[in-house]
Amino acid sequence: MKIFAIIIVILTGAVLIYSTFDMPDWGNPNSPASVHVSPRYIEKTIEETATPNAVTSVLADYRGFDTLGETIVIFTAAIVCILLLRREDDKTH
Amino acid sequence: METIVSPKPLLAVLVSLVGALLIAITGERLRNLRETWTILASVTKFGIVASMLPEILNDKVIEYTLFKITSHLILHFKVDALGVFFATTASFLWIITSFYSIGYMRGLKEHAQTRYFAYFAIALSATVGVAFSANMFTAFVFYEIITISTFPLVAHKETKEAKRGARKYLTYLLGTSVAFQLTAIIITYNLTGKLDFSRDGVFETDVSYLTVTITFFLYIAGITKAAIMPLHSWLPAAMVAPTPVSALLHAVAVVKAGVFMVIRVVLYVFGIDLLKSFDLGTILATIASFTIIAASVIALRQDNLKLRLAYSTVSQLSYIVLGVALLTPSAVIGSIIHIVAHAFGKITLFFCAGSIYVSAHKTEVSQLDGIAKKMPWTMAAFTVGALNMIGVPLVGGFVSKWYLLLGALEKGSFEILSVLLLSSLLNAGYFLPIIYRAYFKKSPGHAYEIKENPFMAVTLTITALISIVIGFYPNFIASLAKEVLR
Amino acid sequence: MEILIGKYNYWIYIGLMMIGFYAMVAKKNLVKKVVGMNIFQTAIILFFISTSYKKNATIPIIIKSQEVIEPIQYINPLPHVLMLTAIVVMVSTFGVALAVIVMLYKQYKTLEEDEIIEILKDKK
Amino acid sequence: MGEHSSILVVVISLIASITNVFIALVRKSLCYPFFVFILGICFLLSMDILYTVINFGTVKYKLGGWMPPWGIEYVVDHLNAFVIAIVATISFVVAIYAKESIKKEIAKPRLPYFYSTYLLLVAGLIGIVITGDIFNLFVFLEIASLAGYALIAIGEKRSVLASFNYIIMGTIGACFYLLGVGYIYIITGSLNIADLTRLLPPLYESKVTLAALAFFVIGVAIKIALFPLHRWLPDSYTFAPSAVSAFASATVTKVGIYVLIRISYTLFEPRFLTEITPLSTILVWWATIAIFFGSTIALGQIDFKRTLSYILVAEVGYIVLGVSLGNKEGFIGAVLHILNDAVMIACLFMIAGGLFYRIGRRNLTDFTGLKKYMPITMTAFLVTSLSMIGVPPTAGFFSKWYLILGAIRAEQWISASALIFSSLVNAIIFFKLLEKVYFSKKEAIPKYNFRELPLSMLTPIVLMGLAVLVLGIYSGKIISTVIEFTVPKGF
Amino acid sequence: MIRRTESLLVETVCRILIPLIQLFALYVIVHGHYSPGGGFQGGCILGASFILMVIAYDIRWMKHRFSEKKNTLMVALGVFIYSLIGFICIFLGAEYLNYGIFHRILPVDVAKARSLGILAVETGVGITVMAVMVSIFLNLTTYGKHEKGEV
Repeated sequence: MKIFAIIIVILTGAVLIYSTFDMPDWGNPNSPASVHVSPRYIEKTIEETATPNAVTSVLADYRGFDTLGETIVIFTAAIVCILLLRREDDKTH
Repeated sequence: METIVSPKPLLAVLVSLVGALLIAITGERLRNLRETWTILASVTKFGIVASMLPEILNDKVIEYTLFKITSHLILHFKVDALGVFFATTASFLWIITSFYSIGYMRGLKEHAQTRYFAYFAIALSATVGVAFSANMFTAFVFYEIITISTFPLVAHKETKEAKRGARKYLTYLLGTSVAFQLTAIIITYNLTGKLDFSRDGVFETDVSYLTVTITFFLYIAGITKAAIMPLHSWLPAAMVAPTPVSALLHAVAVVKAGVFMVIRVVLYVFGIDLLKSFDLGTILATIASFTIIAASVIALRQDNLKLRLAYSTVSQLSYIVLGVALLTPSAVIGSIIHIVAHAFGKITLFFCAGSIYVSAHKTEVSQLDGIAKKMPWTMAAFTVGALNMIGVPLVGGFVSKWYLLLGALEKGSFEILSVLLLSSLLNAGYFLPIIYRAYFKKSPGHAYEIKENPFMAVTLTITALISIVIGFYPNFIASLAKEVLR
Repeated sequence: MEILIGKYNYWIYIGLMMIGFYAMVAKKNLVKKVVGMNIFQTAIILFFISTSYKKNATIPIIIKSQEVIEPIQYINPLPHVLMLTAIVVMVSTFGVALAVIVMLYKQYKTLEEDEIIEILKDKK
Repeated sequence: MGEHSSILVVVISLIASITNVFIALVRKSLCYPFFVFILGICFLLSMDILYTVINFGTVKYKLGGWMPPWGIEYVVDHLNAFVIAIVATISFVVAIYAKESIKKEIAKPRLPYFYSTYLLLVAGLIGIVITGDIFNLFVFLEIASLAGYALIAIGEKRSVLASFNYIIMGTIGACFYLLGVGYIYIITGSLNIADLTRLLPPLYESKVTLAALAFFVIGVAIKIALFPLHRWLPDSYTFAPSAVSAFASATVTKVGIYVLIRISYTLFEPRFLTEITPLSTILVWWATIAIFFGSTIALGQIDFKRTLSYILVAEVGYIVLGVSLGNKEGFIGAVLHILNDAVMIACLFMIAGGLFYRIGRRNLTDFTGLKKYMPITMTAFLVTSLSMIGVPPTAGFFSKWYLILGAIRAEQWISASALIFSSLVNAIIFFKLLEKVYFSKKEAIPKYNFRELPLSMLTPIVLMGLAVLVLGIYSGKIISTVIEFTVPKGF
Repeated sequence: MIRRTESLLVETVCRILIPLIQLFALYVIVHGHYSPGGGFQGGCILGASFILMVIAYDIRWMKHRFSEKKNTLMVALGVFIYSLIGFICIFLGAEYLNYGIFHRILPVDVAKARSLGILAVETGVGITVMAVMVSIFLNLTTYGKHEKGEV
């Protein structure tokens, strides 16, 4: 089992390292991620959402639905914990 | 060759389905009413089928498209000479068999009679469906329905060996049809883009030898209902079923549906020319002749009457396959006639076996000493049937054998000729002893009184008479058979 | 060599991820598995965050006063947003996993996977 | 509401699961009617979406009014609409079924939370299918997964361990998916699928793209339990509450396969899978192995639900095979099979649940002589089993027909034989059962109450049984109206 | 496991700390527009303050200030606010979660409307996160019976 795990892990690591060679360097301001979508958030956040904190404006407005989703996720977690663990008076389980 | 569009074929299929429904609803309490439904359905069915004969005889084709499921998978009926030929036989014999089985079931006070009659009706409607289907898909659908609807009939007794037999039956029929036949159909569609039966095959001439051979033998292996060796052993196993079932289904409907499909495949999917050019007929013929001989030899050694009949069925079916495999006109005609001739002969024999079982509770050949005095009608009919099988002149079997021999001569193959003759001898070898025992051995005294069941005596006499009639007036059937090749 | 330097963030996250992944697959103790799960997810978060960095840029809170805003000056906010979500997801998964572990402990009175399997074998 | 229905179908079930908690605080008895009512609305909305897509083509919805790729966008084409319809329908039907069966399996005070979680699962699945943004997909994937873990964990005793394994496996899968998203993001800077379709082709040679694809496929393969990664599935679906296993088994894997299709044929172009990477070939073989093993293992089981689970593993193999064959027939077969398999598996699991509801066991031997006690259920069972075997004219035949046809077109003879092999295995399994049901008598045991199921459990089963027949007859129509348009270009 | 510590020092310190923590949490939530922070961060801190209550005193003490029913209510309430705002946008005739439309009903321009929308949403998130933290903590530490937790 252990050896099997090690093999899997090494395989994954190999893929990761292999793929890393084509990645942009760290902090490279011209990496695709920095030039394609994100500049708009920085440039327009004040005039479009009157919110200097770009993270907040993206979080709650540009990608607001993601945030709704993640709130739902944590809501799910709570519901699940209640569903699985909470025992007020029921003696079953 | 003009085509008439009319829902008659659909009706012919539906009528017995409706019958089955009514039977199921009526149930055990009103058994007379239930039996009435069976009779009614069978008669109506025969009426509808027969009413199509005239059109077919003066060279028309009846078509009806039931449902277009996808662009190429279409439930489509098409009645041509071959189809109506088979359908008439089956539906006519159903009438007789229904009377017979009423006698049988009541005589033995069998359980679950409602289920029995209902599934019987379904099986028949599927058989006619096979006869009338216009493309591989429709044929396949009904082929599967036959398999599944006869399963309860084979397992009817619900005893252990009944279940074992039924399981074997299902494994062979369903397994091969899904594994081989379906594959073959799909390959055919993949190569040709169509599934319809057409007079001279659907394949282009430029297909490779290998593909055609593989497909052809996938078909042959897939149509296990034809009981070609080595895939025959479901048929003896199915003999655990009540005798009427063995009589109609395993001598006429099911197995004939199998050989019918073989004929369809040979004549209407591949076409004579293609098979001739690739000389696949000979291989099939060899297999068939092997089956004929081997099955007869096995039959010699069976003591159980029904098993002996079953093996004889196996060999007789291969006559039909052989006839088609020869690919010469009169051979094909011979095999088509043999469908009818064998049907009447074999059903008579099974009826006799059943009637002996009901009245005298005897199943083994060795117990039949002197039974003829007790059951004169039955044994007379049995004799006729046996002669039919052997192919003695003036009985139906002779006509078909005659044409088969002609075909063999046309082909100019001495081997086939000898096979036919040898097998006739073998048939004589395993039928005549029974008759001899029945008539000339003196019977051990019986504690109980043996008397024939009137229902059965009448029916089996009728079938015996008909097979004699065929022997006397072969022209009608021969002309119908010639229609097929026209 | 400059590959090692220039991409060192990737090497770190790969290392972390391998550790977590190994713990998830190989460890027999359920809690250790879950902790491995956390390390695994943390590695991914580290990866995302590190991609958002731009040399000598500041956090994406725009100074109102400046009239022309240069994207070069501010780091990329999107990965931060995504990772806020991912963190919450991670926390929730952690919570659910712990809840299940608690149930397991109530049933089997142990947290060692193989012991639990033993108990199940005995039941059969 | 028309132009909003694509968002409403997701949000309504979310809101409902929240409102359910409020209602639970007021009156617990109101929760169930509300729950079913909401799922009914979701069903109608999904039908509306399907109708809109069929008549007016692809529907786009900009959330928050932001242009993609800056905002999140919903894109509904024929494929989503089809899968959404399936998920919504199955969830609705199973919800009706759940009323009685769940009462026996879960303590009463937990019921409201069960309904909430169920709604969350539905919302998550639909959210996965409907979104056009790969990160948003991940978020909803997690919603669905968490709900799924919980619903499985409240089953029988063994289910908790199963659920834990599911959590570990599922999280690995989700993390791999997220990693794939990260890789795609770091080389393109975008998360919107339509945008990525435009951006990716120049990057096909990049190592990062390959790695991303690999992570996507592995992650999804875990979620859909493709053979060697199927370990979590059988235990989970065997010990989960009957309603849950009916719903989850029918939809979760299918949605996973939808994601696979999206990634391989929308995010990337077909040529990327066939020419640049050998992925489609790999998947074909992988799926073939899955079919062989799934069917073989299914033969050896004694627990009916476990048998079904392994059959499900094989069926997943079918669909993946059809998807990756790379020709029109195979793809049509796969998409058609998504529908048929969902219906059949749901029906069978509901029947298993019915058996469990009546006699507290569900081994294959417990089927003995049931035709006397549960005639209607067993008729539905008969129809569904025939469909599983692939007997025409039931639904199962037609998808199998297209799949085999596709395999032969692609000259993958081994895959074709695998398909046939597994339908033979199904034949063996189900005819054994049918023989038990119809041809052997049960010595009546007084302490069990063999009776026909209550109406609220019977109706869904019968509905599904009918659906198997109707879908079979109309599969041609379904193909020509919907599935034809889901076939990716380049086929 | 959560028994009252009975330690005067701890209790007094917590008495003083908890209000400050909660105040800071609210600050983090509302000031998310202008500085690092927002719903999650604030919510976590707020939740932490309640958890501190439980640790310093015990569950009964905490529950009597913040009952479980309220807590469950709040778990749902936060998400409800969030999604409700989305619905209001639909009713006002815009897409889901398009806060810009609020300028119709509020005396502000689109950008400010969006800013306000963000604030409302963040509040909702904060409430939910806080309640969820507490609920998960209680259920996990006490095996679901919210009292002196024995297995």
